[in-house]
Amino acid sequence: GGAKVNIKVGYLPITDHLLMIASEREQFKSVGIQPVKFSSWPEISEALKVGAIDAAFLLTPIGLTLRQKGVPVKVVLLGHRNGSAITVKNSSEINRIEDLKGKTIAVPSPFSTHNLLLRKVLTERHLDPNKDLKIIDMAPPEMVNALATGRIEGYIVAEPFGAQAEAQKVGKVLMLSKDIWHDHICCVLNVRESVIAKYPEAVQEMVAGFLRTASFIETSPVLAAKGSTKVLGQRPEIVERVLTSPRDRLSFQNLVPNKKDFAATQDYMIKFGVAKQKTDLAGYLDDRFARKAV
Amino acid sequence: MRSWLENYVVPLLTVVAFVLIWQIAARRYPPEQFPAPSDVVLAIKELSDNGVLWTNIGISLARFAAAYLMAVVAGIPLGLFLGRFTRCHRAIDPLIQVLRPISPIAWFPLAVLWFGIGNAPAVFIIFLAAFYPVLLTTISAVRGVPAVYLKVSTNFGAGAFLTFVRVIVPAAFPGIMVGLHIAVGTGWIHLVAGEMLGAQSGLGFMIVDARNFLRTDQVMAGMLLVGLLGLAIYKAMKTFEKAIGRRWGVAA
Amino acid sequence: MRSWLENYVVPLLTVVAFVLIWQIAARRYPPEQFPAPSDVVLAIKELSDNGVLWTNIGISLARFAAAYLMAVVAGIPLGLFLGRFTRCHRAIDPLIQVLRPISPIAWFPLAVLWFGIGNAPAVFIIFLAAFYPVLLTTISAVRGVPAVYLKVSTNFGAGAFLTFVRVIVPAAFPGIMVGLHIAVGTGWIHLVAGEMLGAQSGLGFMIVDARNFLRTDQVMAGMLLVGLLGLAIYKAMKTFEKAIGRRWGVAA
Amino acid sequence: MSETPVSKIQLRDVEKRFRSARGDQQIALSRLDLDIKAGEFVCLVGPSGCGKTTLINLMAGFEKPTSGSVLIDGEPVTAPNPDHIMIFQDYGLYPWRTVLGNVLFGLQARRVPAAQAREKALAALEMVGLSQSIDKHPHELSGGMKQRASIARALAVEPSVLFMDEPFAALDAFTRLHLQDELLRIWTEKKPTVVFVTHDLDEAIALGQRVVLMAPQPGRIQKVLEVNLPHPRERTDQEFATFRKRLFTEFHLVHQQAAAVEYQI
Amino acid sequence: MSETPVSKIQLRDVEKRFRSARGDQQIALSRLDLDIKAGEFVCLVGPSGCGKTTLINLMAGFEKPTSGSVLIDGEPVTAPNPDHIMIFQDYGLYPWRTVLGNVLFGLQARRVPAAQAREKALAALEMVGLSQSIDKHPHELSGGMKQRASIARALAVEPSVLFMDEPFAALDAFTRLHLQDELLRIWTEKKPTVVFVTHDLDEAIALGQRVVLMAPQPGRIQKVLEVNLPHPRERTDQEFATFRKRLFTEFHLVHQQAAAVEYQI
Ligand SMILES: Nc1ncnc2c1ncn2[C@@H]1O[C@H](COP(=O)(O)OP(=O)(O)OP(=O)(O)O)[C@@H](O)[C@H]1O
Ligand SMILES: Nc1ncnc2c1ncn2[C@@H]1O[C@H](COP(=O)(O)OP(=O)(O)OP(=O)(O)O)[C@@H](O)[C@H]1O
Ligand SMILES: [Mg+2]
Ligand SMILES: [Mg+2]
Repeated sequence: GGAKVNIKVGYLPITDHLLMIASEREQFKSVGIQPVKFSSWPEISEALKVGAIDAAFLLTPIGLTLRQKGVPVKVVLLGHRNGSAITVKNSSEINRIEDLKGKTIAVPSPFSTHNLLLRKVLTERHLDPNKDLKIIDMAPPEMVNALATGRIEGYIVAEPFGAQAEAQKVGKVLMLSKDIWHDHICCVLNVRESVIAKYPEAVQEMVAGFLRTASFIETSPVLAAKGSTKVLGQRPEIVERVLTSPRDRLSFQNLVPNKKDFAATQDYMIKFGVAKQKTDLAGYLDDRFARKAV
Repeated sequence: MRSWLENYVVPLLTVVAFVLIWQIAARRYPPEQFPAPSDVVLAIKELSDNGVLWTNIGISLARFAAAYLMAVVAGIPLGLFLGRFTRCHRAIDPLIQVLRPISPIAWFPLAVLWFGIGNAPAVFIIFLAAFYPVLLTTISAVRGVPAVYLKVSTNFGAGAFLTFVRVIVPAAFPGIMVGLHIAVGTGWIHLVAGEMLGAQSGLGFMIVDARNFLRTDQVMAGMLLVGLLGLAIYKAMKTFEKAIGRRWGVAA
Repeated sequence: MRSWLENYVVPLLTVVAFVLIWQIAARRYPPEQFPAPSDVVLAIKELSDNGVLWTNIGISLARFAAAYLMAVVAGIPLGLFLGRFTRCHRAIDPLIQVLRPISPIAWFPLAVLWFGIGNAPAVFIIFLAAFYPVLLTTISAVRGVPAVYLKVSTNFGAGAFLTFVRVIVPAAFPGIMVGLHIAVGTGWIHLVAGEMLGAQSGLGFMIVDARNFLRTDQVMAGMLLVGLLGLAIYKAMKTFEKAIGRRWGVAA
Repeated sequence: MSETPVSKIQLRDVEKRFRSARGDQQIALSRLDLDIKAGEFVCLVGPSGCGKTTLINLMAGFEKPTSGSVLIDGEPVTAPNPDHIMIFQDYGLYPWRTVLGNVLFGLQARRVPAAQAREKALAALEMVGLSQSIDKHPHELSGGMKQRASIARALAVEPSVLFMDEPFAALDAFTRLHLQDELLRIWTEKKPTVVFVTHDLDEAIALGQRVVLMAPQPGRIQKVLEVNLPHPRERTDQEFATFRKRLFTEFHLVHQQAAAVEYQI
Repeated sequence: MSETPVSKIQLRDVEKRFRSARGDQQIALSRLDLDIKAGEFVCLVGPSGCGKTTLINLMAGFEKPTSGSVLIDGEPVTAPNPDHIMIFQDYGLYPWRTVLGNVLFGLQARRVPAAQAREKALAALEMVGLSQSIDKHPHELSGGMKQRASIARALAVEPSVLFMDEPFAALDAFTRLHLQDELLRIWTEKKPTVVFVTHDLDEAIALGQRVVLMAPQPGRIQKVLEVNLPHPRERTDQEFATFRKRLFTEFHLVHQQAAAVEYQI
């Protein structure tokens, strides 16, 4: 093999996509990972859809929808597990999920895992997500300010936006997503089928690298947080907090894609009206790279 | 007969040709990426059947109207004032000049901070976009009032108030109209941007939402509607402007 | 002496007053929400020390220049053509009219489809914003060429080519300059929007990035720089325009 | 105090300098004296740039002299005055008002009660022959009718002085003759003091009791010609031709001076 | 074929109608005959709207007659021709070219070689007395100098006919007199056929070998006056005054008709 295969991987600067630090620390032989930072889910999914990038960390429901619309992508790896939090305003008014009744809560997108998580926990606590409170879409960067100025009473979104609110003392974590749905999947690595078909070795090496980085993060969260500045740009203390308090707030274990997790996500999508039909998971999931690398 | 052909038939043919080319070009892409006109029409129908479309159009128009009105209500008096009192204008001109080139989009974070979510920040963004053209053309319209009008007014002993209300304002009016006209354009162009800001309705939200759902056909339907409505508003404005111009003897 | 006071000292005082008010107003908010001018200055210093700032400014200016140049290179010849051949203009006018009010932001999905990510779509968005003013003012400048210029040219037996190159183009030039000037404004305003599109650099990216990190101080630093640079470009353009005007005898 | 009959308008040693854009001073009018009697019709003529507009602006109060004094009715002129109305070449009509509205403007400015104002305005419009067009807007009028409207607006406030700065210069020769006759008729009837700037020699002789010939650089009075013919004057008369010849000859002189200046530019 | 000397310009039964915006036809010129000899200086005068511009445009080829024929040198006029140059009231100078560049334009259009063109242009500018200002742009010139430049541009291509549509109307009286004299000097030297539209009676008599008086509605020729005075004419002469009187009297008639029309509006 002569030249390296260059794979453009889209991501958002959120701690969920911490695996992207692999592009900095891993030494790849046959593949070059080019990180492409986006600032919103529609933009990153459009870019993957039209082939402007080769791979992307996407929220599971978005990936499923893309696939269902015939976009030739496959999941080769999970990005992480857990990692989100319901953050509410810093007052004694809201202490339990039940207190959310009548409040306005923001989610990043109807297609987000967070939307599903919120609705799941609400239904479990016998609140009607459509009637008992107002769920609105909002760009994550605006959420902290919106919370601080009292425009919303809470939000559920990927980190570091929960931790940011905590750090600024405008919000507190009401519930971590791991307590809503233990070890839930969230962002997954979608790769275009053409890339998989043409450069399986490159994909293999990339997945292996990501998995090595995953264990590194698990074993040395403080170092990982320090090394994340270039890719994520967040303050290392915030990233560290997300990784360590508590330890499984954001987890990078068990990242081989499996049908069970996706099927459960699909069930919630149908249940909460985000999808009308199911995507064929057999065609969508491609776990051979991850299993080989593990 | 001939002008009828040139004014209606040929433009119609061009539009038809454009749609055909689009339809053919769209074949090269899957409809999720680049929908054909037929897909877009179906998307409009779907949205319209949902009832979503009409609500959103109504809301967008209302927001636009509110923002535009505010821009007019704030811009014209301030412009009249600054146009009349050149020193005040010179004093605050640097501020205006620095704030103006800042994209309304760059104001997003502050818009959320000050106005929260929903209608207010969307209206603020559109307002910002419409405000400067109104302000600046009003200033220059006032400064462009022919000196002879003011001389006549002073000569006949009209006081400052009468001169302002009865001479400067009407004399600047055609110029102000041009500004109002430009402001329609810039304001409308920022509708989509404004409605991306946590708004839960409106054409801009509809486009954002369709993007979230990866419905490119609906995105383009939204774009088309934004274009058509913008054109309609623009034409209405132009007609109004012409009527004023005729009345004022400027266009006649 | 007095005009020196009015032209420099008073405006400076206004700016100082504005900064003071801002500083005081900012006390009511935590700096993460609404940073004070001092925070913004520190943010600029931080960005500049990183070296990030200068690279981003350079990239933004280069993108802007490229997009603007393309708008000029596409808009002027097309405008000259459509201005000269009224029938062609009337034929495609409806298309222009519908496409124009569509926000460059609404073009995002198609921009990604056609141009991918990085420089090209950003340039495309800025191009779109700058293109219409150039096109439309060129058309109207050509149509506004005084009939007497053309009569003289025909009278002396000048052919179509000579008339076009030596009469219509220079006669339309001052009008076109106005369009170029407007296009600087609208193009620059869409810089931020354009650079939100998967671009990995530039002032727009810097603002978006800072937003993601909740660095409101950097966001405002970016806004301020966008404003100041926009003002600088605008002034440069104005100077150029005035020089042309003097040369042409229009402003003299 | 003095026993001699005081002039309506009195200019003594009037000088007017302008500072040009480049900063150097330019003498637009240099130490000029002129007396105009009440009810007199005086024409100012002279080549372009000789200071006619500057002079009439000084009298009307739109400009202040750099030195010297400008008195009307013995009072120094400090500002424009509704008793001294200026009529401009480009009419100065308000395009958003009808003819009647334009004429009413001057009366409204003086707070004349509405009914009375209307009466006065209609009378003035009658006088200039515009009764048929009171509801038209200026852009619906020919140039001649516009200038009539502007004259009516002035007449309505019954000024004692009318200043006219090349009022007919933009009109074609036919309309111009017509309006000259109208103006004379009105002047004979109302006897205001009229100061009339023109560069048309025939117009000056047809109208003025005195023709003040000015010369440029610096702006000054070259010659004052008394035209003691009764009004209305027959433009093709022998006597008219005599005055014409005298003025032409004078003018030729001034003209050559002016032309010499033009070529220096 | 015919033995009679053929006129330079021949109008036969010329009619020109315009369709107004409201769609009704308007007769701008009605069945008009006129013959102009080679080298003749003819002035057209008449009230506004009598069709002077329409008539000169027909001869210059800018308009086509609705019926009838317009011949120059026996050929029907179908388009503007560089041998017949029109001079406009607003000069039609190109502001982006210097005076010399403007004069060169006509020669460039005819593909005259550069060196020769420059020579001709300089000669033409010399003739109108603009040799000092060849590198100035039009906005640096006075009105009179602009019109001189435009005349030089015409002269440079040595046309056999000069059409002039109120060329001096925008100039002040002094400059106007000066340019009239210049034009006569050039005409005497070059002897082009000149058709000169004016509404200044004195100008017409000072210049024209014949004065064609037109009347409006429909546009037609009312009277043709032969002014058989030698050039240059002394404007204050007795003989001049005689022609002046005749023309004024005729005009008064036409003028009154025109005025009657104005009031009908
Ligand atoms: N506001 C001004 N600032 C500087 N110079 C001025 C100003 N107004 C007039 N001048 C100069 O004063 C001189 C007299 O000008 P003025 O307008 O009075 O001449 P005029 O006789 O009315 O000429 P015209 O016949 O062209 O109207 C000119 O040289 C002119 O350039
Ligand atoms: N292009 C046109 N379309 C319609 N009507 C026209 C057009 N050109 C001229 N006319 C009409 O033809 C008549 C003669 O016009 P023309 O311009 O020849 O008059 P003129 O004698 O040159 O007047 P002036 O002294 O005002 O220049 C007028 O009634 C005018 O309204
Ligand atoms: Mg003057
Ligand atoms: Mg004419």
